[in-house]
Amino acid sequence: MMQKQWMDVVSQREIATDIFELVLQGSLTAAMQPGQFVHVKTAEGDTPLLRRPISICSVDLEKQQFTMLYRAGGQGTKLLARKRAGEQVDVLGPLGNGFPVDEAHPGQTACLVGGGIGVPPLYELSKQLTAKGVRVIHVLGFQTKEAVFYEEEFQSLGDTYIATADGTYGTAGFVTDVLTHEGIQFDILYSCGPTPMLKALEERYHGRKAYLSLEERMGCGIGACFACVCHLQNDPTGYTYKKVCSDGPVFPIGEVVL
Amino acid sequence: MMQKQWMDVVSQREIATDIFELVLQGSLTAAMQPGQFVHVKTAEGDTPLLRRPISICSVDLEKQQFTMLYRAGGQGTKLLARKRAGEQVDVLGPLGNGFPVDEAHPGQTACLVGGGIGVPPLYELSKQLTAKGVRVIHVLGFQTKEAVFYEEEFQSLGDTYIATADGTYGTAGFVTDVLTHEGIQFDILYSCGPTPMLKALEERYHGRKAYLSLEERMGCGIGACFACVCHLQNDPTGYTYKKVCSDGPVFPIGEVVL
Amino acid sequence: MSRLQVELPGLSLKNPVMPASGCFGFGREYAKLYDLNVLGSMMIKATTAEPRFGNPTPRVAETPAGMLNAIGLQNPGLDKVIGEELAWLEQFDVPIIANVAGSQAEDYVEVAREISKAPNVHALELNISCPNVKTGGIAFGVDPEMAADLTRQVKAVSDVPVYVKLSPNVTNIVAIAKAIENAGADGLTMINTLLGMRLDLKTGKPILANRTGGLSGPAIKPVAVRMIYEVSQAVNIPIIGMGGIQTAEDVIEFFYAGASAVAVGTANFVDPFVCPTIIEKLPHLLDELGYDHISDCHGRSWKHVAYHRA
Amino acid sequence: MSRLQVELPGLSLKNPVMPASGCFGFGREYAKLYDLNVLGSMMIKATTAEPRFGNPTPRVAETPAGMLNAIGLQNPGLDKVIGEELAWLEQFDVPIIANVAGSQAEDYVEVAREISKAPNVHALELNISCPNVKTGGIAFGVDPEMAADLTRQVKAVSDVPVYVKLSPNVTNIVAIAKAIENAGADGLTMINTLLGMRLDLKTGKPILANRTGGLSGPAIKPVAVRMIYEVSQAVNIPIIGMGGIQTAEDVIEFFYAGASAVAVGTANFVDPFVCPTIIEKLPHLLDELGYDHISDCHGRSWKHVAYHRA
Ligand SMILES: Cc1cc2nc3c(=O)[nH]c(=O)nc-3n(C[C@H](O)[C@H](O)[C@H](O)COP(=O)(O)OP(=O)(O)OC[C@H]3O[C@@H](n4cnc5c(N)ncnc54)[C@H](O)[C@@H]3O)c2cc1C
Ligand SMILES: Cc1cc2nc3c(=O)[nH]c(=O)nc-3n(C[C@H](O)[C@H](O)[C@H](O)COP(=O)(O)OP(=O)(O)OC[C@H]3O[C@@H](n4cnc5c(N)ncnc54)[C@H](O)[C@@H]3O)c2cc1C
Ligand SMILES: Cc1cc2nc3c(=O)[nH]c(=O)nc-3n(C[C@H](O)[C@H](O)[C@H](O)COP(=O)(O)O)c2cc1C
Ligand SMILES: Cc1cc2nc3c(=O)[nH]c(=O)nc-3n(C[C@H](O)[C@H](O)[C@H](O)COP(=O)(O)O)c2cc1C
Ligand code: FES
Ligand code: FES
Repeated sequence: MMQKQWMDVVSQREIATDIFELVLQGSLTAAMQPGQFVHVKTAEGDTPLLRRPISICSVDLEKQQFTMLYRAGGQGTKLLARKRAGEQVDVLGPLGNGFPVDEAHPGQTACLVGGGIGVPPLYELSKQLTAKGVRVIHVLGFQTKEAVFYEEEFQSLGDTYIATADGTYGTAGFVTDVLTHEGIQFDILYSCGPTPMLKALEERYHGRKAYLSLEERMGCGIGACFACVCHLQNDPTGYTYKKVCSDGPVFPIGEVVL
Repeated sequence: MMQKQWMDVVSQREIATDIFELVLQGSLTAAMQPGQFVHVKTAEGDTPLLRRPISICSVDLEKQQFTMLYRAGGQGTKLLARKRAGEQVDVLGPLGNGFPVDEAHPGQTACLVGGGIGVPPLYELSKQLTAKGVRVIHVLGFQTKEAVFYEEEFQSLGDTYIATADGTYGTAGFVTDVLTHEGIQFDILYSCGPTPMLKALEERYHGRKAYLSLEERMGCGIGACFACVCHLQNDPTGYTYKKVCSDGPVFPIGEVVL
Repeated sequence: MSRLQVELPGLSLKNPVMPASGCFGFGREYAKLYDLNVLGSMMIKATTAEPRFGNPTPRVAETPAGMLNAIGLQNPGLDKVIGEELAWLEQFDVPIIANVAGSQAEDYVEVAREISKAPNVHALELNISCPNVKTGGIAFGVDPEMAADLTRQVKAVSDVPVYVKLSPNVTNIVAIAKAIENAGADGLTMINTLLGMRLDLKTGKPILANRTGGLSGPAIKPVAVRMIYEVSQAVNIPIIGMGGIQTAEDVIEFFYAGASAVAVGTANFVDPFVCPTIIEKLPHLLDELGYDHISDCHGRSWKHVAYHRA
Repeated sequence: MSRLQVELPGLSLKNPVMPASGCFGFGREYAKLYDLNVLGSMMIKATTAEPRFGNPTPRVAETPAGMLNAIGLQNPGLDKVIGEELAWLEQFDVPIIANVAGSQAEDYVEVAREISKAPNVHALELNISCPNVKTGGIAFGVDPEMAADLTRQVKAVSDVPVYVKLSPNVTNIVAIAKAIENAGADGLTMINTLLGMRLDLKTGKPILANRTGGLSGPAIKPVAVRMIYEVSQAVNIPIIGMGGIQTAEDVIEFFYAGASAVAVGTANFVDPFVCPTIIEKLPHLLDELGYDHISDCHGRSWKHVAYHRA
């Protein structure tokens, strides 16, 4: 269950421009599912005040360690990027409902589509899917060559296609271009990335078996503050909603308004 | 001249309960005088926001190092106490006007009276006085035995009397009790410590050659914000003033209202 | 633990610490983290007559030592709050303060009448200070007469004591507080959020979809302390203080200022265990400071008024 | 550097960044640290007709991401400010904005008349928002009519354009801004400090000898941005914005909100080089964001008003 814990920094390194890989250790890892996230206090004291939601990228249950990958872009993530082995980080988690691994069956093909900083949660998902005998195809989109990360890691689990928006690496364009050009077929699709990407997938695969992970600005991260709500697509009353933090961040395609 | 500099932490250690000795290195040391202070940003970011004024305790011009002793009591000083060798500290200084070493002449006796966290600036003063052949007597007051620091350091420069308010070490009582009981005589007196102590000295040594170092809450630390003003004792108009940060913190006895 | 016991109109509190409205939902999420029975009370999320979705997202933005929110009073509506949320909360031995909101006086009156009948609702908190809705809310809170009138109407239909929540976005908070006291309010809660805004560096647009939002968190603490200090000396009804409280030390500062109990809002997001942590720390802090009872701290800052005003 | 050039009534500024009144004295101390000629302008410490000592100490206290001050308008008085401070400042090629204060209208009028004759004073800033004096100051700033009346009187005797400095401690800042505009003000400066207070944990007493003080620094930035956003869309005179600015990014946010120039206060205490640092950074930031000129940022947040109000 969800806990608040001071976790030990095992390691931290920059794996692409401004993209950091942070490995943390603590018992909180026991309950982690792919697609769930943690809520991290990046500094003691009042600035920055709020926690930062970061996805779980991979879990090592035996070592009680998990990895997160994040972009050091703003005030909080930049501070987090300074943490070194031996220091501790205040983590609340695991939070939310992750990707349903059970929905993919051995022998089936799962397509995992990630965009930018939405790529990380797909890694643990892919590990768990392949472990149970699901064939995985990864389609990962990035801005530019320098922003690409974890290509080899994904490659070792299944076919991996990279797209870059500026064409400096892999297919020039978006993940949808890869999906089209490569004529990728699948039984189930999982995705995480920017909203425009999710919208494009929704248009394309409406009615298919697919799960999308959403992002929204958060307060509490646990479902109490109503910061992160989204509308339901099928909503006659206009006031039903889901909370991205506690009902999501993963929703079946077509359930909520993107 | 006054500069703002990221200085290197050479060492930091706790020398008495909550009292830390921090040694910093940088070219800013070149201009330092005993009784001056530095204005320290104890953390990056907005909390705590303001700098902290801390006295210069001793200077090593050759090594470009200086030492400060401070009590880790509040938010800022507690953060400062966490700094380790290899890290850097944002220092503005040296600031203010220190103790006039020139006013004591070789062969004369100087009495240095310090109270609690007012003791540190007397150390560099004592070093410079003894170096020029002035005999020094130290009378240092603390709350309790665990709060006593730098006794040996002062002892190595001249007679050193300790008073503790709770009588757990040295003379029981205040520095004034030591001055009375030991019948201490001097040509010139220098003091730094809590206002009640300074007031007691002022009453006692009114008209003598003496210099008192004051404390006041500060904003800018350089004379621009008018946070730290004090009245002049001889003030027919009622609106003349001195700024503790830039006119002081050391004033001749009788000049300003304590 | 009787050192923390506090008696207020309608509220016999085992301790003076409670989560602030809107920062704790209806308690369900925090109940997964700790036993809610430790809480002195609980201010539940604003309830309106009809269900509300609230404002579009983004609804929160961070600011130096604070945050902006523009939730817009999202809630499942009166019936569900009574039937589901308050019913669920009955399992806890915690008196509930129900936060009442609306677009017009009739809405407030309806919610107050119905919700005050719930057995575990021991007091109402009239939210006339929400800055994030287009009608109602803050409009009632910035005008002494409107505030008084609404207080009177709600008081007339309520089965439990009525506290009114003050907005800090006013020139003269004392005048409004007095008007509300004269209208029969049993207590005041203060402060709600300060109106603020943040713009996105890249686009120039407001970060909040609602453009402006309510500023809360440590940043506003000095404003809250000042207002409680002023109001507590001008009225004879108790004040539940809030605005930036994060620690037991902050609680003492609010008591010194003139609060008789306190609520913790934004800090719950920073540390979900903040309320139990404060409650546990308080007796030790009272020891350190030399007070027998938390109420000994009440209004200590007042004593110096005469001196300084001389 | 013409990318930063800004033209305001009375003020031709090489860049839109200046120290805020009371946070830079008369420039002498900062002149020891850097060449004041880099500054766009300078708002000097409030000047009153007679010399003032101000309030007893302590005069400052720290708060989360902010500070309280209760200096109480200490200054050497009109004659010395003109004869010594402004005369000294003539060595710099920096147009001065003189901050004018007083206890009653006549005081303001006298200071305005005399100080506006100084050759390097290019504009006045009418301080009707100081929260730290018993008479005058904020009293003028919270009442639209009093503010308008004072503006008219000062305008009548001033040789240079008159900017009026608004207090944020009001219910309706737009109403006050409009009244001041109608009274003939040439510009507005905003915001002055928010009234706040801190109490000492050990004694329960206010930390400031004056009890309450003015809250400044990053904590108040979202309030300043919101008020500038509102006022700039309601008036046709330019606004010099201030309140928590620390970085070039903050400057852009204030321009987006509707400011035409900015002042930096508290941040000078945190980093005495903050003004030159911001000025140096601004052109690079304009490049990053893709603007030719700083004025391209002006009022960018407004465009979204219609959309969101729909
Ligand atoms: C469920 C979820 C999982 C996420 N997983 C990852 C991940 O694995 N790796 C990664 O790099 N990023 C992830 N993000 C985005 C990440 O939360 C933001 O990049 C981060 O909060 C920005 O913080 P900052 O300090 O860099 O920026 P600041 O600009 O200082 O942030 C200011 C405020 O805005 C919020 N904020 C800013 N951008 C975002 C955003 N895109 N989404 C949500 N809140 C935002 C911050 O949380 C903070 O409250 C995830 C977001 C969500 C909601
Ligand atoms: C000229 C001068 C020299 C000093 N030299 C030393 C020294 O050598 N060693 C040492 O331990 N202390 C010294 N002090 C006192 C030291 O500045 C304070 O103890 C320190 O600022 C407290 O900061 P904090 O973060 O612990 O407390 P906080 O409570 O977090 O401080 C809050 C605010 O109050 C101010 N403040 C609190 N106490 C004092 C105080 N006693 N004097 C001035 N400002 C205060 C802080 O600077 C800050 O702005 C000196 C003070 C002055 C004015
Ligand atoms: C996300 C959020 C939602 C809030 N919702 C409400 C609400 O529904 N009703 C209300 O009276 N106050 C609401 N408030 C205001 C808080 O109850 C409280 O008055 C304010 O946040 C100041 O306290 P704090 O600084 O401890 O958060 C809300 C505050 C936040 C941050
Ligand atoms: C120590 C101090 C003294 C001030 N003195 C004055 C003053 O004399 N006149 C004035 O109009 N504003 C004065 N102010 C207000 C500032 O000019 C400014 O409006 C306010 O501090 C907000 O900006 P900031 O957050 O950048 O400090 C003072 C502020 C501080 C902190
Ligand atoms: S972040 Fe608070 S409800 Fe989702
Ligand atoms: S601290 Fe600013 S004038 Fe002394």
